[in-house]
Amino acid sequence: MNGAHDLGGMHGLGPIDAEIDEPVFHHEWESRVLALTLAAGAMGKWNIDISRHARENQPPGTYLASSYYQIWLVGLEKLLVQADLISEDELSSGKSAGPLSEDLAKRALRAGAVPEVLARGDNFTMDDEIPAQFAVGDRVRVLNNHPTHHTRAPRYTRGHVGVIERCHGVFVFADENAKRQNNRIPQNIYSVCFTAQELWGPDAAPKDCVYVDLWDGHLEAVE
Amino acid sequence: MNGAHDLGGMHGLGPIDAEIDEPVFHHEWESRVLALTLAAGAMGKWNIDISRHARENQPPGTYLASSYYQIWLVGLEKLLVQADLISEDELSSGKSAGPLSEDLAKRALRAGAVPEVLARGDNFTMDDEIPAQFAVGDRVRVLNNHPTHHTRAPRYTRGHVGVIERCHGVFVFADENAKRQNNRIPQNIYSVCFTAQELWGPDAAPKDCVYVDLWDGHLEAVE
Amino acid sequence: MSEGHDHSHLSDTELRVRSLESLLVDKGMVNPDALDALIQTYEHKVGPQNGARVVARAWVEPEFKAWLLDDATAAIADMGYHGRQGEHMYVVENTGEVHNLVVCTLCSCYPWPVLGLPPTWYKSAPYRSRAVIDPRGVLAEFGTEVGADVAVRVWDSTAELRYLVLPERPEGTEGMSQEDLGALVGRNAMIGVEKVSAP
Amino acid sequence: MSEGHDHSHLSDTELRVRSLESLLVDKGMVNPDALDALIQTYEHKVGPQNGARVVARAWVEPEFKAWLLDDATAAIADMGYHGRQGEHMYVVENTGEVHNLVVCTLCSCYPWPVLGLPPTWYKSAPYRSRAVIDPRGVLAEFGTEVGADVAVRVWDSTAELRYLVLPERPEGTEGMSQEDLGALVGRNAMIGVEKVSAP
Repeated sequence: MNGAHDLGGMHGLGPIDAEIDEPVFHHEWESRVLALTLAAGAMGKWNIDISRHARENQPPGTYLASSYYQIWLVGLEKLLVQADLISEDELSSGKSAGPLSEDLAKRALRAGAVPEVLARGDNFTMDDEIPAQFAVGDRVRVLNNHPTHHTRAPRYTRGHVGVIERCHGVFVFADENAKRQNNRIPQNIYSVCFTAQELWGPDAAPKDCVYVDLWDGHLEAVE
Repeated sequence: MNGAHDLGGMHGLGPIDAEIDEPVFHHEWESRVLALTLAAGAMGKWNIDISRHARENQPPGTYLASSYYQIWLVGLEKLLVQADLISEDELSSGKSAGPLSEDLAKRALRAGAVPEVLARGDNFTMDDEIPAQFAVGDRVRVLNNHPTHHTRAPRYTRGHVGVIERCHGVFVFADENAKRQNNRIPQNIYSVCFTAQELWGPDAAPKDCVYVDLWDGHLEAVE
Repeated sequence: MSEGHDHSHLSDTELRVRSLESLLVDKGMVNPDALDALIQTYEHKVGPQNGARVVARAWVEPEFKAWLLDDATAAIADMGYHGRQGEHMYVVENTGEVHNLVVCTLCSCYPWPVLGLPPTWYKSAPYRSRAVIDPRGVLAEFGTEVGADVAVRVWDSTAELRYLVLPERPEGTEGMSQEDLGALVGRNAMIGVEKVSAP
Repeated sequence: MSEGHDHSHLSDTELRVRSLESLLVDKGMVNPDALDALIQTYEHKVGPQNGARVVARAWVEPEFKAWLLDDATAAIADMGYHGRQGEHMYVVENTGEVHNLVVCTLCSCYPWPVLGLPPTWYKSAPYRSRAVIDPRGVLAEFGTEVGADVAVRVWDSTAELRYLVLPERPEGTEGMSQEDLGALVGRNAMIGVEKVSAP
């Protein structure tokens, strides 16, 4: 979706305002939102792309007016309701209408498992042998598609021509993975190099480049 | 500027929500903002492009969270201060630190002049004979520029190829006119026809087109 | 956002507008009666009834229609409508093959002398964002069906040209007077989000 | 927006988070001690000191540096750093000819195992919007000068690859231990918005 989250190239958002000796969290609730999000993920009801879409799929004005963890909070609430892990009533009242099924409750993350779960992470690669559509040095164009659903091809790259810098191997295709759980389509990911002038016009610095990781499904060959 | 005002092609902004039998104004203050904006224009301190830039040049989150006349109000306050017609102190206190100079006060719009001033409007054409760079039927590409200042070439057209449908004649070039008063550069304006598929990809309706009015300075010839 | 919050916000805006108005009046920059005259104009005098008269005349006078499509500014001025935000007019005609739709994606440009001030939805982010990328979805939301064989043409008002859609004259209106025809023509049909229906 | 307004807003959020947490605990979905363990991890155990150790080792061990640039995931895992949001690592090297900068324009992807959780500015709209279109302006805002003869390479983390910048080892650090070198390397240098300075 062409949403407010797709920020690359926007103007007018102000200076960067880096804080000196910034704490990891600025408010206790931020740390709870992070932890709740990670812990609820153990239910296995969504993947990272579904959760990204839940966060980005907000009215643009709300998205831009929200802090990072406010966006995470809204995203988590949405994910829990969409996955039927909680009801709208439970969410608004804060009162449980009954415990999870035994099956789900068994999945709940235990404190002792935290180090192992974080250390393992997820696996986004896939074993399928999908031949790479493009080789290092090939010129490719980002398809000028404007899907209303989740996509990892930023709007500022659409229609632009870059050069394959590296093939990272076969990964889950995020755009499809975001549509529902277990919709894992294997595709190659490439690091694509775009000159700044290709993206932003002749006034950009001549030697500068932007590298973007894109999947087979985002690209077409250029003669 | 690639600001939040440049809305063409954005997703996620919701349904259109047309109101039946909508009044001209929903609140009395809206009518005052409109009238104040039109009346203050009589000072001759800005042109329409400067005022458009004053309205669009806001933090994107604020812009999207504001109603139309709230945007006009912020724009008017900014224009008045920028033009030194009022001071920041006067704006925040609401108290006049002294009347306008006699020269300026003479320009104040009188009620009796309203019909004539509205009926006359502005003139955006220019008499300069600038040869048209493009003829009807020519293929042109919108320059992929991303200026930080005001531009009337929407972001969704940048880098795209269209066909000249009509030459409207020689007008003030808005992008330069917005920079300061009396910066009137004459350029031809063309109605440029872009197919929906060129702008939005192969899923767009094959017969549909978008027509955009663009100036010489926005376009280059395509072989 | 709660209703209560929203109201207090509007109230802030109201105070801010009053403060600005009294400041500008005190400084001698604006005359209160000129403000009233401006508001009266757009509340009572200038509105879509003007555009409707232009459309009805084009429906009954082929020569006027030809003039309107060739030089809209002059033809519309001939009916007494001209000036601010309508200095340079262009009329686009709906037919069985073409449906036109007008938007301003960058701000809210609109032909004031023939349509008055734009409705809120025309100025809103949903309309401005969607009209160019999903015009058929927008039309459907207004209950307007346009067949796949009809070309939808969207006019983005990026310059000082102002667009008026000349809707199709509905069937079954052959005997109607120009005045009665004008009464059929609504604002939305002249923006292009609806069609004109027979009474 | 006034300070007062801002605080009441945060307070609403706080109540909302507490309500959600107690609901999820009541339902048996989350264990409070697991939440504490997660928070402890990112507050105290995982942070930029990890990445700094990787960088310092690459500065003193040419073979490790070659491995890091060839297969960052394996080389970094060899130091004990791996897992969530660092499953697939890629290291980009700053030189006299190239300066690298990492961003995630679409959300806020960041290599957690080596840098911990991202700072607020990295997740903010100003950084995400400007890093790709105005990287030199961003660098200047951090006080980092990059000559016109140096190529700025911006890495937009759009997939599951996570990027770490290997900064240039500052001159005058020849005699320093690996541990002391690590202490020089700050988070911002490994994102690419700053350079590493000699002590």
